[in-house]
Amino acid sequence: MEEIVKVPKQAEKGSGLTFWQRTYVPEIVRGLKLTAAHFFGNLAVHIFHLLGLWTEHRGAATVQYPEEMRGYSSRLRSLHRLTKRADGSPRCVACMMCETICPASCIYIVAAEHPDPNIEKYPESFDIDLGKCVFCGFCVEVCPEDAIRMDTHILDFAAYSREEMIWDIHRLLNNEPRRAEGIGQIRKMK
Amino acid sequence: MMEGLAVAAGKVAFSLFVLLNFVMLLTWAERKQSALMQDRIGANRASIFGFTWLGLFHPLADALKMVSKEDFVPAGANRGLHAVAPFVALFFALISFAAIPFGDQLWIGRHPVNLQVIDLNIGLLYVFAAMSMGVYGFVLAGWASNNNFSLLGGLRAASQMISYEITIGAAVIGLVMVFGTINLQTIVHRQGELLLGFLPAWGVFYQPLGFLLFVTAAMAETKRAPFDLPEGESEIIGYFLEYSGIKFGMFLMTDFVETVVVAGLVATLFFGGWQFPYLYRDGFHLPGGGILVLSQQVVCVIQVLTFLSKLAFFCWLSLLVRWTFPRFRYDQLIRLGWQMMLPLSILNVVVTGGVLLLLHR
Amino acid sequence: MPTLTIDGQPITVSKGTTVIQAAEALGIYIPRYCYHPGLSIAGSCRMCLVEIEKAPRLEVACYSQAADGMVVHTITENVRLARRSVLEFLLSNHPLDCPVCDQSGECDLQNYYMEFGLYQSRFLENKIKRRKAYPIGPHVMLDNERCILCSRCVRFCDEVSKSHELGIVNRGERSEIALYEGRELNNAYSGNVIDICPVGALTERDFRFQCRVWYLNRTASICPGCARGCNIEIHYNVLRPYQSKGKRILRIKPRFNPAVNKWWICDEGRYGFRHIDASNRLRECEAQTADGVIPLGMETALKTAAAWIGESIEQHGKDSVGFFLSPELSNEDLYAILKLARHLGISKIDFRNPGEHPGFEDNFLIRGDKNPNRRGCVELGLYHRQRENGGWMAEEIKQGTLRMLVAFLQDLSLEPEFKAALVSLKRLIFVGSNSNATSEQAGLVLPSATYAEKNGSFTNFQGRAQRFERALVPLGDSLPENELIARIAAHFRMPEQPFEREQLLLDLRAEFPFFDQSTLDPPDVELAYQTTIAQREHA
Amino acid sequence: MSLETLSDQLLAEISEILAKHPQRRPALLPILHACQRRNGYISPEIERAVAELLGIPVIDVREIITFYTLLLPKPVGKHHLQFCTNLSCHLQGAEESVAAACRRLGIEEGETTADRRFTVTTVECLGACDMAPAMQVNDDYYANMTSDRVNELLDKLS
Repeated sequence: MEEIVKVPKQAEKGSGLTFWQRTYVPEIVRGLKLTAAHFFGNLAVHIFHLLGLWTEHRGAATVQYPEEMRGYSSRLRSLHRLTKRADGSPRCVACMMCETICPASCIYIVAAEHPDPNIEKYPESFDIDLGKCVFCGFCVEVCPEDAIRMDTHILDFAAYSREEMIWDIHRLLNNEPRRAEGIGQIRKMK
Repeated sequence: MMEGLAVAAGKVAFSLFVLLNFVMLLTWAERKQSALMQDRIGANRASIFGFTWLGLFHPLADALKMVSKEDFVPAGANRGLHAVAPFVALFFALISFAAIPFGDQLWIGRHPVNLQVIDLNIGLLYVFAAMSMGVYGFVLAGWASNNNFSLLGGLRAASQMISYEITIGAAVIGLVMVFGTINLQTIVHRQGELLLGFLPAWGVFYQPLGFLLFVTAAMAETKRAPFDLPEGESEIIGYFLEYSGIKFGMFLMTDFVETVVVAGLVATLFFGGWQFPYLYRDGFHLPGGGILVLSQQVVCVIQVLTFLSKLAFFCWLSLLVRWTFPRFRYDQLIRLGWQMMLPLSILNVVVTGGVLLLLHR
Repeated sequence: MPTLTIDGQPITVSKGTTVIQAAEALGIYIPRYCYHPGLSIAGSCRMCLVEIEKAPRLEVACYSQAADGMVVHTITENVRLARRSVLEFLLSNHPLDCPVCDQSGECDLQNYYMEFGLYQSRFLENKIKRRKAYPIGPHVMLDNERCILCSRCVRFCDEVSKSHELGIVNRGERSEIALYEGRELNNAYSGNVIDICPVGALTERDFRFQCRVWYLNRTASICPGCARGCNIEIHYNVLRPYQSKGKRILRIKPRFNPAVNKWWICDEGRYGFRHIDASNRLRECEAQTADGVIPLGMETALKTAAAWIGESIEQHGKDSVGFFLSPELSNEDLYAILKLARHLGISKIDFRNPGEHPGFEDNFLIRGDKNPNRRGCVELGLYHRQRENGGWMAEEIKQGTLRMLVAFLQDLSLEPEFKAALVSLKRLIFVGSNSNATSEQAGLVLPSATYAEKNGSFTNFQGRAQRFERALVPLGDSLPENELIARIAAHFRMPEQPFEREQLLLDLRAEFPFFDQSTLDPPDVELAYQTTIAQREHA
Repeated sequence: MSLETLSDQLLAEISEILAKHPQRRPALLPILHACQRRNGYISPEIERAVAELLGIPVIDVREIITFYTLLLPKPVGKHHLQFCTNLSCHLQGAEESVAAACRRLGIEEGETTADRRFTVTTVECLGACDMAPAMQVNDDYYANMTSDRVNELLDKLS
């Protein structure tokens, strides 16, 4: 059974337009009607909001960041954090896998000897240059210790200088994840 | 003599006050209106002591920003013309508003004051002349910037002006033939009459085609979307590419001033200017026969408010059009001007002339 | 002379050759842990199992002798299965702590597991815990958990260093490498056990956590530690300076050369690279003035040096200038100096003679003569045995006939007669890489590059001239000696061309036929054993 | 660390063993057995003396001693109780008898009592699966050991 599908070959100039459409005027009026309807509709909603009525209906699709934020997907790659062991020390063993895989070369680790021979190695310093980071998430994928994650949902980490964009181990360890309830749900921030 | 000067200064001040405030509000309205049309909220961040007032402080913030920004002149630019160009553009846009009447005569004591900055019997020609002078500012800006893209923008502005100026003139000829004058105040007076006993004798009823042609061409004259080819700030970039700070702001203002002027012109020519239906110098005369007597001053205030309301409405319409339709392609723009609108406007003149000839016989 | 077929390729080998060696000769690499060409055969790891036709089961390639008509298949389904199983057993008690293991990247457990391994572990039982990461000698760290008991290190200590420190104690799954109480692995060649350990059980204390091995660059070089001239590889890290705290060279590995050092190198040579990044490196030219020592630009310094030499020759004759050379200079450096001396007519050239005080020597690799290029000096005709230790120079300085000295590398004040003489010397130019007592006394100091920072060759005591390649950019302003000489020579209207490296070598060989006969081969003919494995793995 | 550690009788025995062996290294095991017989265990001093005597590295001697469980590097009590805990004995409840012995003597497995009379160790197969659970006290075998029989045995020995 062959299904016949009409494939439009090419938009032809003026094809299939009626006379009135070709004069443009009624179509222009239709367009204006549509936008004007949105205008007055939203105007009414906003006036109701000013009067404290019908507030559960949002008058605009806009999210008023940073007063409001959407919940992000749990798979979103956001600011890095280093996870901790039960005693608060970093889980990282300075194996350099993330530094090696990093396509932006933005991770700088210096390893040192740990007093506990069962841990052996720990990161003396662990810096991420967020100005260089491309947020590919390879470091998270490659980590054998689950020591680095990108699940903080923090996206606002801008700084005024390049130096401030380099996050050291203390900042990375103390990044508390910030989570919203549901994906796409808007909530007020306080 | 002194009284006359004071009165003239008052009228100029009032007219500028109205015009510039409209401009300021338009920058706000453009954002807010487009936001509402697109289910957004629009600018609402500028605040003074925590009050945002629906974003009404944004024009202030813009002005501050523009004044304080670096005034950059590119290397190799003609510094003098580069500086003069925005003034030329803005000046002619501002003075073209002078001939538009915003009310009937107001009696202060025994002195009648014509509510119009300059009462010219060639008012319409004056407005057209002043508006078309503005294009020199744009062409100068494009040329003086020493930038090929600016120059192209300036040239687009010039050719667009030429294409639509003729249609504007030709579209109004029909109206002039109907009213028999080009004095704007007289045209407004003539529109105070009634057609068929109940319909205000507004130009739009005499000249519906002329109205359409005029509105379209006038929008092209203001260089706003869908006719914003000389500017096209985000993609094709225009004559003010090399402008920054308050000079750039002046070009922006010119746009809005022209919007207001065109709105005033449309109101004056086709919608009875300051005329409120059934309102005469002594009060309302309803078609059924009811009479409401009002003092001359009250009537005057109503007239001025009527004019301002019409002005506001046509500004709103202009914004609505600007945020509804996409930009023309350049060949479409020129073809529309020369092949559609000009022949139509000439046809309009011929038909009007024929009808008038028939009626007068 | 048995002829056998390995993977379809016939080969004839001498009697007594093992299958693994025959395969190697064909360029077929058979995985192995316990087999090492420099050690006796243990046959304990069972990794080199191959299929031999008509044999009832798989055989170990390292122990099976080649026989006539033998047909060997090194890679069949059975072999793969066997290797996978061997690896599964070897890893049953391995801690899998690759993230913290310095061996990862050059570990044969990793490499072979990637090729043959059973990726999904079936091991549910608890692993045996052993002692981890403890030093067993000045250079070596032992981790018993990672050990696969291939016994290479034990055999090395028994057969090569003959010091018998290591043994395998206990039985079965409790077996582990151990030292006798109170002993430590401190023989003069202890570092080699790190190289031959196929896993991360023996790691280098000095290199520990300095850098991951895949960040290292490698350059073939020659050890300057003694007259043996062991072939080495310099492993350095310049792209990630923050990791090794500014140190550029991180370790030295031996490079296989059957005629000189085989697979081995002594610990002194292995750790003899500290002066290259030491704090006393001379980084810029210095001049002694009335206001103390001031830094000079290279151009000014060379101009001054040339002016001093020129003035001295002009005012006091050619014999008022002397060159005091060092047998640590390369053949090229020496020849460049010789050319300049001839041009200027300077004949007073001598060396310090440490041959008088020979250092520690053994009958394996370490030579008593701690200079890498004495033989080169002799062959160039610069070294005159009758003039003992340059003492005559000290004498002439005292008498005032020798007014100016250009000293290379050596600390003259170590010699008692020079120490006294230097005071009366009018002008002293010191050319060297590290500061010492002489450089502090010198009126002008020109910084020179170390062997890792230049190209050149050393002639070892056997008479082999061996080339070394530049690994690093010279530190600071320093330059190789032959370049310094060439630029001084330019001030005496000598053209630059004869000092260019290739021309210098051509001239050298033309003038001294000795160097034509000796082996001035490019150094990368053969690579160290470990590197060979790594390269084959990745080929 | 010298030959003086070895008693004269021991030395005589060693030279007898050496006479039987043309090479020295193979004589190591019989010599160590002789030392253990005379001394009860092989102390580090003896270890070193034997190495010196045979001219082999001391670590080689250590390898041998740690490899063979019958060679004891530490002193044991007068009665060395060796419980088999290999498969057959384990299935028959060898662990219980070990526990009983330890409880009775107040020591852990592998330890010696304070009065140096008893040592409890677990060993691998004694080759007496037919009489599992089996145990060996010094050179004698005991069959079918339950906790009661262990107690009986200990009563008898003490």
